[in-house]
Amino acid sequence: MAEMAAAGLAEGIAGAGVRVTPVEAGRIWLVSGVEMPANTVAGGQYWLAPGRVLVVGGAVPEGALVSEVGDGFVVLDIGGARWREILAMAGTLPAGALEPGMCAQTLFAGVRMLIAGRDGGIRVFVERPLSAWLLDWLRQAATSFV
Amino acid sequence: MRRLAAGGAIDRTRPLGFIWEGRKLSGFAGDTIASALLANGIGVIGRSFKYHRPRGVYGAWTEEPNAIVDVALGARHDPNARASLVPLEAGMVVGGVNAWPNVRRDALGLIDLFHRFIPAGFYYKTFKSPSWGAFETRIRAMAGLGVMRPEPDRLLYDTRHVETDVLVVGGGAAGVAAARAAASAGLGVMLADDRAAWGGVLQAEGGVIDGMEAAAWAAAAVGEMRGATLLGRTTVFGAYDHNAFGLLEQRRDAAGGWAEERVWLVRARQVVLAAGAIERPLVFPGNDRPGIMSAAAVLQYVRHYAVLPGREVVIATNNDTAYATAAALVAAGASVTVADARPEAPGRDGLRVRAGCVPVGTGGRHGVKWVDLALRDALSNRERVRCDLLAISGGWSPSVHLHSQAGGTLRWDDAAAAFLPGVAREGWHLAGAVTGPVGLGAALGQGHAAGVAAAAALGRVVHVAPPETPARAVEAPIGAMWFVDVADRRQWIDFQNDVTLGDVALAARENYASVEHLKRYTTLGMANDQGKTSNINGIAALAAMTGRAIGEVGTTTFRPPYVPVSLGALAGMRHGRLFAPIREVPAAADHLANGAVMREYGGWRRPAAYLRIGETVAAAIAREAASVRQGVGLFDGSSLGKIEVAGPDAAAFLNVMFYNEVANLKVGRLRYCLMLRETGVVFDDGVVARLAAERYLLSPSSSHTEGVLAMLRAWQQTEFPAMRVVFHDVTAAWATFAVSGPRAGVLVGRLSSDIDIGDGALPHMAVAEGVIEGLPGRIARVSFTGERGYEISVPARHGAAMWRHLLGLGEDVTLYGIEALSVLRAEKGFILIGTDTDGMTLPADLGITAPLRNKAVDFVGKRSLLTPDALRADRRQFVGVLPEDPGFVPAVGSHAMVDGRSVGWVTTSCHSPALGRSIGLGMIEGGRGRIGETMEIFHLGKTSRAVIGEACHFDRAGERLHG
Amino acid sequence: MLRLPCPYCGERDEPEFRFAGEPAVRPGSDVGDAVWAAYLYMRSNEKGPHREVWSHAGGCGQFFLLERDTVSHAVLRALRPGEAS
Amino acid sequence: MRYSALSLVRQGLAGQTGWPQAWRSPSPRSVYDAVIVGGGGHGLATAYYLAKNHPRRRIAVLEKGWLGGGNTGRNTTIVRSNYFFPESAAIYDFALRLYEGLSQDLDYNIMLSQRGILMMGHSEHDMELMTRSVNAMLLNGIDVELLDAAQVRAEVPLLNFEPGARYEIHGGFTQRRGGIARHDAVAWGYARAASALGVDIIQGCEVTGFDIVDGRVAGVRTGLGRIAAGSVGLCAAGHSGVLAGMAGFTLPIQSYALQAMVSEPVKPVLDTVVMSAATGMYVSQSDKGELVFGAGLDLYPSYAQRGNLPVERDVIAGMLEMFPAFRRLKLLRAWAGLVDVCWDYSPIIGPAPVGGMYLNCGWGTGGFKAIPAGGWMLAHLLATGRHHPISAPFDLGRFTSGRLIDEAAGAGIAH
Repeated sequence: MAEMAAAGLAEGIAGAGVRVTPVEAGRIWLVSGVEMPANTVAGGQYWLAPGRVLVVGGAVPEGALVSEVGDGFVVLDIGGARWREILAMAGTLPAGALEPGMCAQTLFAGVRMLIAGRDGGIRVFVERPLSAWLLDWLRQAATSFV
Repeated sequence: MRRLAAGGAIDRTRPLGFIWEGRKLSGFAGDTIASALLANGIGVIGRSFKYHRPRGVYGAWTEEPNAIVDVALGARHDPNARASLVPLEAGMVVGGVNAWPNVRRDALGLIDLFHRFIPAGFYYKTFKSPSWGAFETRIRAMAGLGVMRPEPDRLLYDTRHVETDVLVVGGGAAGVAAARAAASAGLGVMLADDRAAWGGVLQAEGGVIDGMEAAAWAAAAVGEMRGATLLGRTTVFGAYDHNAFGLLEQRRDAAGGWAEERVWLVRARQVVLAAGAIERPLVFPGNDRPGIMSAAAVLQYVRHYAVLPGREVVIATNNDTAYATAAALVAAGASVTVADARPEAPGRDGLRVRAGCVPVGTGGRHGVKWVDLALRDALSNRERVRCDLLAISGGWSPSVHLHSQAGGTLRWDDAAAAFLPGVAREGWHLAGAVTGPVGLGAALGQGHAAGVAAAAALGRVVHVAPPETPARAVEAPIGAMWFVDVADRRQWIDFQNDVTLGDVALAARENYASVEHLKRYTTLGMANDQGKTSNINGIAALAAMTGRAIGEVGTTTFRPPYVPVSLGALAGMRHGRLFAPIREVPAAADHLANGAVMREYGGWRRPAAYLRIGETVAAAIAREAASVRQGVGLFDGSSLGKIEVAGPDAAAFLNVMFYNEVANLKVGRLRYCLMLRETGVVFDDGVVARLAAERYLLSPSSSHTEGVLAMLRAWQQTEFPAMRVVFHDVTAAWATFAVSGPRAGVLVGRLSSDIDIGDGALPHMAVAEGVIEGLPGRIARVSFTGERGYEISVPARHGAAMWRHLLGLGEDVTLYGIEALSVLRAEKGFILIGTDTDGMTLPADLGITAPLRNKAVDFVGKRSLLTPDALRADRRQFVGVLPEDPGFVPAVGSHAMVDGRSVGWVTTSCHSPALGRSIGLGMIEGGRGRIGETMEIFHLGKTSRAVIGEACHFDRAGERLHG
Repeated sequence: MLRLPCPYCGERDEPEFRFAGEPAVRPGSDVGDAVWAAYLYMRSNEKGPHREVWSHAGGCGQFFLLERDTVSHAVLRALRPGEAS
Repeated sequence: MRYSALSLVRQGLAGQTGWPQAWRSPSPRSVYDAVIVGGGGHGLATAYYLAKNHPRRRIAVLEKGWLGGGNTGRNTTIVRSNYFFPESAAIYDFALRLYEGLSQDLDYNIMLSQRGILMMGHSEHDMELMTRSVNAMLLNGIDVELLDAAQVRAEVPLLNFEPGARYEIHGGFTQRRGGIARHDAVAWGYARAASALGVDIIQGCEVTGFDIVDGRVAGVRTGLGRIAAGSVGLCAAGHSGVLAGMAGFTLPIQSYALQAMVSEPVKPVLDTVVMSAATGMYVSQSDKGELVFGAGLDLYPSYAQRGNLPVERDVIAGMLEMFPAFRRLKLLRAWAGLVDVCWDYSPIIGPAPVGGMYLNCGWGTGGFKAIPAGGWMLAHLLATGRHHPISAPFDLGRFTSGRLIDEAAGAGIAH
C-alpha cells in the first residue's frame, strides 16, 4: 500500500500583490538536546526553544529525543509585492525579526506558528489541523488588495 | 445660496448631489456634509438630546457637538454620523435624528417649555412609584439619537499592526516640522493627521513658512520625507501601555467589500504629540441657537469650503484668535461687529469693535436673528444687534487627551486659561498648540525641537534647519470669561446633552461637588463629542459655584477613543468563520462524504454521528452504538493529544505530574491516568504509554492537550529545572483511528503489518510500534467503548487514505461518531472530563483512591486531597443513576433531591441500545453509600425516580475487552 | 497593550504571553492546612513592583520571571527561571 | 426634603434653588463606633444599614477619592441572582430583593430595570451545563427558565441565527427579575440616606495605616489625621490586598482590570441583558440608548484602571458575532474597573485576622449586583461581631478548610 497518495496539499492563493504557495518541505523532525542561538535558522535547523529545534530536510538528526513531525505541518511560502502587509494584518512581529537567517514563533491571525524570513517573503510552518482555517484567513486577507 | 463665488479647497468641477431630509441638494467634492448643508443655507440640522431645542452646525471638525445625522450610502449606514467629519459623496442620503416628524418641526420641542421642572438629574427624584419600569419604556423611546438598522453589515474590516521609530500625532505646522526633522535623521517616521490634506489649520489661517505659503510648505515638506508612513484622514484615537496606539484610517482606496475604516495598531519608540487645541464656546444666555458657531469653524468654512454662513455677523470673543475670522468675513463681503470681552480690546481697521462687551441674550427660533450686547462689568449699555451669524470664541483648550491617557500630568495655567500638559511620559515630546497658546513661529520651533529630541533619544542627528516664518504681532492675552453673571442661568455648557449653567449650580448646591459627580449627575461631557467643547467651561463654572480654583477642581479622566470608532473596525477580520480558529482532522473530507454531522468538540471539528439517508441524529447514534457492541466500528480519534516525554528523568518527573503511579509502568504497556491541579481537582485523564525505558507517550483529551503541555513545561522549568526530561507535542503529526467491537481483531488482522496483534503479544492495555501498510505506526490495545479495541496510528499525511483502507477491510464496518462513543462509554461507566467532572471533582469522588494510598512519592495536588473538605463524607461521588422507568431518559442536568434540597445531579443520560433501557451517571452526595437507594430526580419542576447504582451498567467484569 | 520581554525571543506583544501566577515555593505534602492554603490561594497582590511568572505561550512556550509595576505596567526586570532573582 | 414629582414642580417655580445637599461633607471626628473604609456602593450600603438596622452608633465612611468612584462607578450595571450554589443564591437574591424596594426605601430612583437577563448556550454540552444550573437555581428558589433556540430567537431577534455562524445559538436560560440599575444612583441614594441618618461621609480621606493594639484594631490613620474606631469594616474592592497588608495579613485575592465600554446612543434595539460564555461577552442598552458591554478579565494583575486593546477587541469581536447588526455602531468610551478576584469567584465576608476588623471584599466581577447584601452583612458584623447566617459560608476560613464555593466550577467552567 506504499502508494498511499500524499494528502492533497491545499492549492495556492494568488491575490493582487500576494502569493501563497504550499511547499513540499521534505521530512521534518522535532529534536531536543540541540542548542543554537535563539530565533535563528542555520542549514535547515530552526530554533524553537532552549535545547529544542525543528530540522527540515536532510538526514535523520541526532538528539536526546527525535520525533518525525513532517506530517504535522503544512509549509507555506507567502510572497508577492505586498507580503509585508499580510504580515502586518496578521500579527505584531517586529520587522527586524525576519531578516534572512532569522525565524520566530508568534501568533499569526491568532494561530501560533513558526515563521522564517526569506528573500521576497516569509515561509510559515502551520500545524496541519489549523492549515485549512489559516488558508481561509489568507484568502480573505488577499481580497483586501486592489 | 451661501457658497462664495471663488476660493476654498473644494473641487467646483465635481458637483455632488445628495439628499437632505428628502430634498435634493448639491455640494462639491471636498465638502463635508456640514459644509454642504451650510452652503445650501440649512440652519436646523438636529435637535438637542433632552429639551429637543433646534440645533445648527456649530463646529467644523471633531469638536462638533450638534450635527449628528443619519447617513446612508450603498451598503454603508451610520445612524450617528457627525456631519462635520463625513466627506460628502454623490448619492448620500442624509437625515436628521431624534425628532418627529422632522428636525425642522419636532413635536418633542414642546418639552423645552417645561424645562424649569426637569433640571439635571430630575429622574433621580421621581419615577419611583409604582416603579421605574412603569415609565421606562416611554423614556427609552425618547432617548437615543439615530436608528440602527437591524440588517447585519457584511463589510470586511482591515487591521494593520506596525512599529515605527517616531509617531507624530498631528500634521499641522508643529507636526510637519517634527516629522520633517525626524525623517531627516534617517528614522522611520509615521505621521498621522485626521484631515485629508497636510498643514491642519494652516489652510485656513495661512502664513508664510520658508518663503512659501504655509499650506504649500506643509505639503512640500511632507512630500520630501523619505521612508515616512503618511497616514492622512487618520485619527490616533487611543494611547495605551508601552507606547501602543490605536489609529483609525478613513481610506478612499478600500477594495470591493471592504469598509473604508481601517484600524492601525502602532508601537512607537518615540512620540511627538502635536494635536493642537480646540476652541471653547462662550457661555452666555441663549448661546445654543442655530447660527451660533465657533469662530474658528467659521474661518474654516469661509476659507476652506468657500461657504459664508452669514452676511450680518457679530463676533463675540475674549481672545485675539477670532479677529482672523473677522478679517476673512469682511474679505468675503460680510458686515462684522466684534464684541470683545476685554476692556482694552485692540482697534482693527474696518471693524466695529465694542470693547468690554459680552452677549447677554439672543433671539431667533430656527436661526439666530439678534444678539443683545452689554458692558461686561456693569451689564449696562445694552444694545441689540441684528445678525444671521454669531461667531463665538471663549479661548482654546489644548488637546491633551492622548498625553493624559498615557499618564502625562496636567496643570491649570491662569494666563492661558487652560489646562496645559505638565510632566510628559518618557519618550513623549509635545509641540504646538497642545502646549498652550503659540504663534506659528513658536509652533514650528517647538515641532522642530521635538523632532530633534526624538532623534537624539534614538541616537540620531537631524540634518535640516528649523523652518522660518516672519514674526507676527504678539497676541494680547485672553480675558477669561466662564459665564455671564445674570439671573438667567439658561447658558449652555453642553449643547448636545442640554447641560446649562443652572444645572452646574444645582449640582454644586446638592453637593455633587466632585468634577466626576458633576459629569455623571448632569451628563455634562457624556455626549458624542465627549466634552470637547464643554468640559473646561463646566469645570470653571463648578469652581466658581463651589469657591474653588479651577486647578483644584481638576478634570475628569480622558478615555479612548478620541473620536467614536466603528465596532466593526475594531473587530477587524475576526468575524464569522474567522472569528476563532478551529482544528480539522486529516480525514475530514471523507467523514463528510460518508454523511457525518460535524460539530466542534474542544476546538476540533469532529464527526458527531454518520447519518444515512433520512436518518435522524438520534437514530444514527443508537444504530452506531449497537453495531459496535455487535460487530466492529471505526472511529476517528486523530484529535486526541500525543505528547512524547523522554529523558533519563522522564519516569521520575511523570510520577510527580500524574496522580497514578507511572514509574513502574512496563515498556510496551499503557495505563489510564488522572492529572490533577495543585488544588487536587481532576484536570485531565488519558492513557500513558511507555514506549521505552526513557520514552513515554501521553494522550491527553483533545481539549486539554495545550493545557497539559503548558503544565508539564511550567513544572519542569520552574520547579524541577535539574530534571533531564523533554516534551514534544506531536499531536498533529499522527492520525489515530479506533477499531472497536467483538470482530475488531478480525478486521485489524487483515492489515499488512509486522506488528503481532495476537492477544499474547498485544494484550489489552499494550502498545507496539512497527510498519502498517508500509507506513511507520503504532497499534495499541485500548478501549473507551468497553469492547475489544485497537488504536491504529499512522503519519497524518496518510490519515484519510488509511481511514478509507480500514473502512474497506470489511463489509460490516460501522462508522461511529462522538455521540455514539459517549453512549458506549456511559454504558461502561467511564468518566468524561468536563461532563461528569467539574472544577471541584477530586479523584476520590470518582472512586479512584489507590494511588493516594500506595504512591510513595509526593505528586501534584496530593496535599489538597487531605484537607478537611477533601475528606468530607458527604462529597458528591460518581455513581450510576438508573431511572425507575426504563423508557424514560432523565435530562442531563437533572438534580437528585432530598427533601427539596439538591444533593447532586445527573451528568450523563441516554438510551442504552445494549441494555435496551435508559441509563445515567451522576455526581451524588455520599453516592457510593446510597447504592440501591431510590431517589427523586428533579428537572424543571417535574420529578421522576431513579435507583443509585454502580457506574458501570454493562459487562462489569470487562470480559469483552479480551473475549 | 503590554510589550513584554521574553528572555529568549525578545520583546513581543501582550497576546503572545500568559500570566502564570506569583512565584511560590512549594511546601511539602506534610504541612498543615493553613500553610498549604496559603501556598494555593494567598497572593501578595502588590500595588507597585510585583514578582510574577509568565509564559511566552504564543511563542517559544518558555516560562520566565517578570518584575512588573502593577500600576504603571512598567517592566522592571525579566529573568529566566532560576536566574539570580 | 422628600424627592417627588410634586417637589420638582414646587422647586421648578423657585428656580430649583431650594434643594438641600444630597449628603453632608463633614470633616472627620476623632472617634467613631464604626469606621467603614471604602465609599463605594458596598461601603455606603454598610453605613446605611448599620445606621438603620443598628441605630445609635457614630459611623464614618472614609473614601480616598470621590464617593462611588471605584468599581461602583465603572461596572456594566447588571443585577441578577441566577447563581448555582444555595449559599450564593441566598446572598445574591437577598441583594436583588433589597434592590427591588430600594428606590422607595432610599427615596432615590436607582432606575432598576428588571428587563431580564439571557445567558446563551452554543452547543449541546453548553445546554447540558445550563440545565444543571437552571435546575440548581430552581431548587434555590430563583426564577429562571430554560429556553430552546426558537424561544431565544423570539426574545432577541437581533441575535445571530445565521446558519454556519461560528457559535450557533442552541438555546439559553433567562432570569426575568434580572436586569440593570443606574450604578451612580445606587451610590448616591445610599449616601443621601446614610447622611440623613447621621453617617459622616468623608471624601478625599485615604487610609494609610491602622492602629492595632494586642491584636485588635483601635483606629485608622488617614490623610486627614488619626481616627479612633470601635470596629472597622474593609470594603475597598481592588485595594483589599493593600489594606490587608497595612493590617498585617494577606488575602486570597488577585486584583485585575475589568474593562467596560459604551457605544453611541441609538434608539432602543435591545430590551434585555444578553450574556454569552463562549464569546465571553455581555451587553445591555442603557436608558439613554448606549450599548453597555464588557467581558472577562484582563488576565494579569493590575491596579491601573485603564482600558486596553487586546481584550477590548476580543470583547467587541465576540459581541459582533452575536449581534452582526452592531458592527456599524461606534465605540464612544472605554474604561476599566479594578476587581479583586478570589480563586472560587465568591466573595470574602466575615471577621479579618485582626480583632474588631471585618471584611466585605473579593466580589470579583459580581460586586455591583451584590451591593445591598454586602452592606447588610457587613453592617451585621460591625454591629454584632458575628456572622449573619447568609454571610457565614463566605468566611475567609473556607480557604483553609477547602470548603470553597466555586461558582465558576458550578457552571461547568473547570479552571
